[in-house]
Amino acid sequence: MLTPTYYLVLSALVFSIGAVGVLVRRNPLVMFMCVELMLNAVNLTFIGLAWGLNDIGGQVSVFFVMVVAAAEVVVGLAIVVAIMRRRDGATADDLSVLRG
Amino acid sequence: MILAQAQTIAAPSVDVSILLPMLFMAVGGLLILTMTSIKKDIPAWFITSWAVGSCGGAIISSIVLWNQLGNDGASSTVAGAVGFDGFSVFLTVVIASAVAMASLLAHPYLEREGLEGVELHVLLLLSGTGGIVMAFSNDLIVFFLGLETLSMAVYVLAAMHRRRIQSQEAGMKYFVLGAFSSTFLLYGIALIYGATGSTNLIEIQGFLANNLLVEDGLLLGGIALLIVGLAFKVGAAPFHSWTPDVYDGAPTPVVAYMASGVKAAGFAALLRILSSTFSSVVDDWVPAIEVIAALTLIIGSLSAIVQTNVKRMLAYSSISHAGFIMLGVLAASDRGTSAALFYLFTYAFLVSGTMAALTILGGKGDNDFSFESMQGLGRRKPILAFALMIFLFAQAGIPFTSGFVAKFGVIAAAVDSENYWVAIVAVFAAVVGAFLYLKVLVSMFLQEPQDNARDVEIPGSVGVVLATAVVVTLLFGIFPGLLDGFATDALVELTTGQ
Amino acid sequence: MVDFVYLVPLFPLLGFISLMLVGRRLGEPAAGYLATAACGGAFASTVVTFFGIRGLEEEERQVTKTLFNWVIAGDFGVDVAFLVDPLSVAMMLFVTGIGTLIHLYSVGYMHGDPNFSKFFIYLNMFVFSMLILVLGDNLLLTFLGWEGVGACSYFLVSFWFTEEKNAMAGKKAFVTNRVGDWGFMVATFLAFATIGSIDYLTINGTAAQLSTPVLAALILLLFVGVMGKSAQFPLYLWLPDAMAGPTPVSALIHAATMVTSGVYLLTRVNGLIYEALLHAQWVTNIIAWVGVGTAFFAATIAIAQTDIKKVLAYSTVSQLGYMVLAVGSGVFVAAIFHMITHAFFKALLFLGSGSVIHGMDDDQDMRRYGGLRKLMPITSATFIIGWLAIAGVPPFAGFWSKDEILLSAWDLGGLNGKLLWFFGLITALMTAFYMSRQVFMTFYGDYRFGDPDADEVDEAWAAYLAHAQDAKLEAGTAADDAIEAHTKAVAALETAREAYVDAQIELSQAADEEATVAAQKVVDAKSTAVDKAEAAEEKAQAARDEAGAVAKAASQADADARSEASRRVEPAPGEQLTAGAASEFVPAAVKQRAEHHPHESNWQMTTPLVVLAVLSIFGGLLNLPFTSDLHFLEHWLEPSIVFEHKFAASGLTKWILAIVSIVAGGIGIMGAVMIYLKHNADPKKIEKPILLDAWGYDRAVSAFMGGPGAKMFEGIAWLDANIVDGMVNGTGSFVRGSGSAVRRLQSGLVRSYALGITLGSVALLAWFLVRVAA
Amino acid sequence: MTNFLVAAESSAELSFPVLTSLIVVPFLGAVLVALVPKARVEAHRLIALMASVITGALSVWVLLTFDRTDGGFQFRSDDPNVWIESLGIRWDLAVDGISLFLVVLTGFLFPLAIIGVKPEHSPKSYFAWIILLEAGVMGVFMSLDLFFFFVFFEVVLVPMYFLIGTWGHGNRIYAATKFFLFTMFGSALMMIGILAIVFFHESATGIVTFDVVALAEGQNWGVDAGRWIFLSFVLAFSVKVPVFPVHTWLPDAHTEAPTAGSVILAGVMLKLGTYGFFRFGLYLFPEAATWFAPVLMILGTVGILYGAAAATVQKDLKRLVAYSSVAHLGFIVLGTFAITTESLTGSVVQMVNHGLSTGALFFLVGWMYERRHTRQIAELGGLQKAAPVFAAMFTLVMLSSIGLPGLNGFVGEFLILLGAFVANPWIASVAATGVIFAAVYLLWAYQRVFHGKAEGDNATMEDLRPNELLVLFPMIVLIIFLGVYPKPMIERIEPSIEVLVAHIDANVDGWTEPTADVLVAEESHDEGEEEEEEGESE
Repeated sequence: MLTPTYYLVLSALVFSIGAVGVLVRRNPLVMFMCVELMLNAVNLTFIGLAWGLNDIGGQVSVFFVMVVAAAEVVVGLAIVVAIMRRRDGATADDLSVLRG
Repeated sequence: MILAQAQTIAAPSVDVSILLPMLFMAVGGLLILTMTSIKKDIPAWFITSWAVGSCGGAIISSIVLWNQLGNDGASSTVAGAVGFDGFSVFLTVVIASAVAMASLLAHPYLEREGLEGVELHVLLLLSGTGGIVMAFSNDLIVFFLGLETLSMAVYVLAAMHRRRIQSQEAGMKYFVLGAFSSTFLLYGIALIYGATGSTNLIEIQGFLANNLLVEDGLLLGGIALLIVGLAFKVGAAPFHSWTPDVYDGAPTPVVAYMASGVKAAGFAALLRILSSTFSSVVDDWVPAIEVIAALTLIIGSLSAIVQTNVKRMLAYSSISHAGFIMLGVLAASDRGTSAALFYLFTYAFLVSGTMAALTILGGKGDNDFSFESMQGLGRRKPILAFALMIFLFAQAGIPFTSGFVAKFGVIAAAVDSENYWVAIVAVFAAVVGAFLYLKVLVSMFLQEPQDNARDVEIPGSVGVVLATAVVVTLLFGIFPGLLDGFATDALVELTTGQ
Repeated sequence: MVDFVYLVPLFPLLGFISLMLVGRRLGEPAAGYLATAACGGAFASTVVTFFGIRGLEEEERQVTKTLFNWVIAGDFGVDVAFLVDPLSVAMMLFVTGIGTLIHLYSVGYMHGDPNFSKFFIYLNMFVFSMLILVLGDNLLLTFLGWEGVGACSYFLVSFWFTEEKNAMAGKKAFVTNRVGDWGFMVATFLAFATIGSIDYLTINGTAAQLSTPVLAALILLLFVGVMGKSAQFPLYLWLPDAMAGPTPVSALIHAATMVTSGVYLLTRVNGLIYEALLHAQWVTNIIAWVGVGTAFFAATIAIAQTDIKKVLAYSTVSQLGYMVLAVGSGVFVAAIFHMITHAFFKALLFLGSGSVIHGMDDDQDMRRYGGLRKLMPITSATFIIGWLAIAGVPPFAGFWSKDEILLSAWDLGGLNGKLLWFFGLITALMTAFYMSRQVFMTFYGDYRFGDPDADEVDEAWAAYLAHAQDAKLEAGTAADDAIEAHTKAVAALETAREAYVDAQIELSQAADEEATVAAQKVVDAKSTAVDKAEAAEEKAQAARDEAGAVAKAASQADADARSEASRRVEPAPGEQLTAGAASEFVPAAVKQRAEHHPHESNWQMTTPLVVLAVLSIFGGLLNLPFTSDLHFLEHWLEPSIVFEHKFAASGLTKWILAIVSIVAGGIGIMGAVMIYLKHNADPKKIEKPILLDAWGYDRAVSAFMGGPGAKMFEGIAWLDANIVDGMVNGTGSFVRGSGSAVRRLQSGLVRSYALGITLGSVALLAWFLVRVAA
Repeated sequence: MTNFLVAAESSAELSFPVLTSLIVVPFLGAVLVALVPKARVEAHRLIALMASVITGALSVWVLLTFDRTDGGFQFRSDDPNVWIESLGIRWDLAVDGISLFLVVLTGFLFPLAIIGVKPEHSPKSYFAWIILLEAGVMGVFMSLDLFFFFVFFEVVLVPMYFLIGTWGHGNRIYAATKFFLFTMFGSALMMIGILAIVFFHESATGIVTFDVVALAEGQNWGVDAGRWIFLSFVLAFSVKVPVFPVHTWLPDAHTEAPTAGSVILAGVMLKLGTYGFFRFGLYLFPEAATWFAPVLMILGTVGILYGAAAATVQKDLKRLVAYSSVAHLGFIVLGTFAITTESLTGSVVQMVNHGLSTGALFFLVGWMYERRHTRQIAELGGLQKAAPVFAAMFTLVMLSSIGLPGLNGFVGEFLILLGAFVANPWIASVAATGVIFAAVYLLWAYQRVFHGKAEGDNATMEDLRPNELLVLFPMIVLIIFLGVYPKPMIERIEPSIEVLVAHIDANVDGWTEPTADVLVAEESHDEGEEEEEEGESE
């Protein structure tokens, strides 16, 4: 029988994969995608828990999260574009003028 | 159960008067954006005045609300999602003031840097709206929305200076890390939801008060992840690493807002969620916050002393300030909350004042923040130097400035709650911090000006910020009772009903 | 009339203040007379007070006069109050009396000094402090005077401060005394802590109730103070150096009054010492032995001194030792008796020496004196009286008092008493010897001030030999030059002759008349040249011979000088030192000295001498030993002294002891006569360098202070700058270093920041999971 | 919620808030100086002088109206103005016998410092800082509210920091920074200590108050906590005093400070620490203070000897005087923790006396530096010839510093050692050797500087000027007066000391004040003596 626990474990795994992705990838776009993955893992958690709790609130939350994720992508891409205009093919690691 | 709810679902009642401050900000921002897209040649002074006026509206409505609060007591609206209490109103004033001051600073800045346009002001207003939403939020999801509104505007603000690669790098870093940490925060919300069955703070508090959790793994994990997200927002160690880079790279007026407004909003959430809502599990989260506070204080102070760039140094010092405010959080008491509020209020003004001075001193290109450039300022620009001295004294916690009372208050709160060792770390961090500010003072007053020292002018709007900040800093430093009364009354009250 | 005691210190105080305000304007000599009058006023008031006390019943003769509360805190309270009793009055009498005389003397002595009035400011201040010391009814007020006189001594010793030596001596006096003052202060604390009061009447009254350790500690701590002030071994060091001050200062402060205040203090607390004599005799034995040891030790040193004042200084140390011996023997009357007579004759001797020094234009070296008896009749006559008094010749004052001390020592009984007596006796012998030596060297024999001393003779000889050698070398060079000149002249003659011969040949070969005439002219010219060359050669030869002779003579002279030098013999004892052949070469200073005109001093200086001489003759009358009725001093002091001392020795013993001491004095004088008057022996056999060097003790202490002592202080300063402060600066560096370390974590790479966030999250989760488990 | 206007109203009920005005007058003076344009050079000095003279006059008025029979706090408002309500912080000023003379000393020294020395440059900010400093110092001595005490204790660092840093010599920035950070470091923990006792008090009584009287009477903290908290106070005060081994800021600060700075630093600022030991050490923590007393007595004694030893080998005259302060302050610490009426009284007396004599010494050394541009002892010599009045003044002040009886320095030192001897004879005996060392280093320095032959510029050094004599004259008068007749001072101090000792006695179990044994002369002995006398006279 499926319990919320399975969903929780799955979403935790997905979340971790996303997190590792952010840490290991240098391409900003891929990093954004990983963040999206993490957000979706959270969505999965919400749904799983809402299901377990038999409560609609969690499921509603997911919609808010999806909107936020969309907005985030817009902002992120805008910044990437602004940077790409000034230097070509920048990876996350190239941005290290500011340090120390 | 779901069905039952669905059947009886009703539009929640909305008390618009309570939402007035955030409406002033949001609508003000959107209106001016619309206006400029219709009529291209709206003068810059009008835009700035509009932005400041919107903030003024928010502040005035807050004052009205405060009096209303005195008569009617705290309440909540929008189905309990928005909490109306002294706490939220007080922070609204802080955030709105921060936005207003940042706007005033931005006015000459944009002109000098050739970045004319309405965007910065609009984004500031929207970000401020998000902050106010956070302050008012009585629901984790509402809080999350406020946070994202606030953050996304700030990501863009940080990258606002088109001709400075540092600015874009700052925006990029802030965005990546901000989005990353938001996921943790959200995950935490989800877990708390799972543990308590609600995202509403009133219900969560009620749930925790009425139930003894046998299995509290979900709740504690949720709190842990929530702390990650919030600690990131306020720039607490070890989640602080974005702060120096972003403060360094972002346009100086924006830094003023980040250090005052964003920080205030972040602490609003910490105080409301941790100190109030989760006060029943203090034994679990207080040690964690203690360690975070101590680390923040230590890392902030230590890194700051080896900086050669004043702006970057102040970024680190703002980390250490976050550590101090944390003391108010971890006290998890009314005294702690009001001390933290006092701190946030006075800090908003003095950091804006400091950044106002840096806005002027940075020169065209927003680049020149070396200690050498400050040399002999006391002789070259005595008034500016005097104002900056007051702010630095306040940051150092010298008596008869607001900064001292603020530090005293949070440390008192920590001692009151018997968190002695963090308090000890804090006072030593204050000593190390004092050294930082002395370093700047030495440059300004005790060293001769360099030959090629730039001549600087104080634009009117910056002058207004400087003067306001000096007055606030000294007034509440010498007569702290004036503000203290408000801060003591501005407590979190998680109440249902109108 | 006892109330007149208030006037006693008031006079010098007023003198001090008015001189301070207008002294410079008064100038010389008015300022001096004003000061003298102030001191005289004090003396007159003292006399009135004396009669006042005398008028009282004996048991009422201890009167406390309170001026005001001084220091009152908690249980502690002391007043500025005077204890007027026979002891303090006796002391006051001779302090003000001798003080007045010395003030008068100083008017003459300080004549012409640019800081004339300042000198009298200090002098009056000294008298005031000394009177406070004497009058104080408690340890603290005495301490006020005690330190006050120390400060005045400091000012006066370094009065001529531009000389480094004088400044050093002043400082040494003050600092050494401070060591003693430590003892005084701690004794005061101890008295308060154990008795609850520090006034003398209470201390003496409760002495019997004190436990022995406290009693011993109290006495010995006070005695440490006494060692400083009364110049006892090992703290006597400052006194000989203090002679750097003007001579009246030496007479007043460093002979008659201040240095005796230690003995006075011990007499003031005689109740304590009496208890110690009864129950802890080891304590008084320590005092007695330090006293006699100092007396003996200083006497040995005095024998070899050449400075007239140094002799007197060591003599003072030695005599103070006697007084301390008397105290240690419990015979306070003897101590006070000797204190008074000593004040008379030692002040006289110092003032006399001052007169001599004045007459000798500030030369203090006795070896250059001699025969002054004829040139300074009053000075020498009075000085001789002083000498007889100190040498213990009856019936002069010193004999009686010294004899009483020796008797007291003997009277202690046992081996201890006899040893003390024996050392005292030997000291008396040495005293007679060195004082006679001084008198003979100064006033007898021939005038020596124009003669070179041994060093100067050596110098003269060295100069003489150098001169002869120079002359020889110079003459040799001249002779060589003459020989060379002659050789050249011979060669020139030769050349001239050859030229003449050539010219004649030329003439003989002349072809025609014209040529002949020309050749003839050449021949004539050459002939003249030959004549000239011949004359030159002759001259050169004569010069050569002459130079040769001179060189020979010079060489001879040098050889003679050397042989003279090698034949130089040490002059026989007493024989005049001369440079003999080298007399032309004695240093110019000697010739300058020879032009001195030693002269008698003016009346301001001689009057005190005469008065003191009279007192030195008749001072013994104060306490003649023959019958109890003649013990005037003893009876007078009875109310102040807790118990009456009765000599255990029989009358016969007393007579024998007296005769023995007369004999000892006689031997001492005779020895000096043999050596210094008759020149029957070489004084060098007695004046050993080690004695001149004061057994090297002073030097050793200085070496320690300048060496390891200074090193230690420097070590502490080093410690402070490097270790203690190093820790402070180290903390700073540590903080900065950690800052740099933390800073390195801020790599600028966004992914490393993300890693930080992740690690932080993991740590937080871990903590909360621990809480879950808990 | 209170506000400022309300506060002003309630203070109007008082006849005249003289203590408040002691702080406000110099503060307003500083503001006024800051407002006067830079060009009006003389005006700054005049305003500063006026403000400090008025303050001095007010302090003398306090002295004259002080009730000498009352050992409690005087001039205290019954209803102090509330400053921060949530923390119960009140503007609560008072003086008692312990603080009275420190207040007067402050009021006395500042005008002299302003008359005595002119700044080398930037007179405006100089005078503003210097009288601001006066306001701060006054605040420390009079605050009964721990918060305000701490506030003033900290705030005085700022003016002094600028005085040293801007008008100092040589290594001034290092010295100023070291002074600032060291002192701040020291007092950091005290802040926690203050808060801790306040909240201990709150949890016992439910009242949040920083009122030192209420806290001290309550003693609402455990023995262990009290000891720890006491240590935090001790650290703060030890740095300020300074007590060995946290004294190393002092030689640097003193040496580099401008003359007026040194005078005030030595004269009054070091007393902030020793005063703190009294009011916030002994009074607030009687149990802990008695428990730690032996350690602090030893530290005081070490300070005496160590300071003296270090002073002896200094080559810089000013540094030498600075180290002598370490030694002198060691006496005060010793006296404070001997905890006898005598030693405590002596300590207060010594605080004032040290302020006078070391203040005067720093004046003289400063003027010497002004004339000769060197403080190196080796470069000075024979100055007495050219400047006899200077030398005479120096001598007198030096003798006072050495502790010559009859001058002020002796009274305090004597009472301290006397009281300490009753408490612990061994420590006191060792400490008493300090009087030897004081003579060694000061006389040696004097000899090298003033005695001997004058060469070069030393032969032509200018003697004291009239304004300098004007400054020295009152100091000299006090030096002599307090040495000869200290009673007026002691009788005002002592009642408060007795109250303090009684307070300690009441609050520490098993502690009684060490007192001297009192013996009474036996009559029998005297009778015996009389009999003997009678026997003789017959």
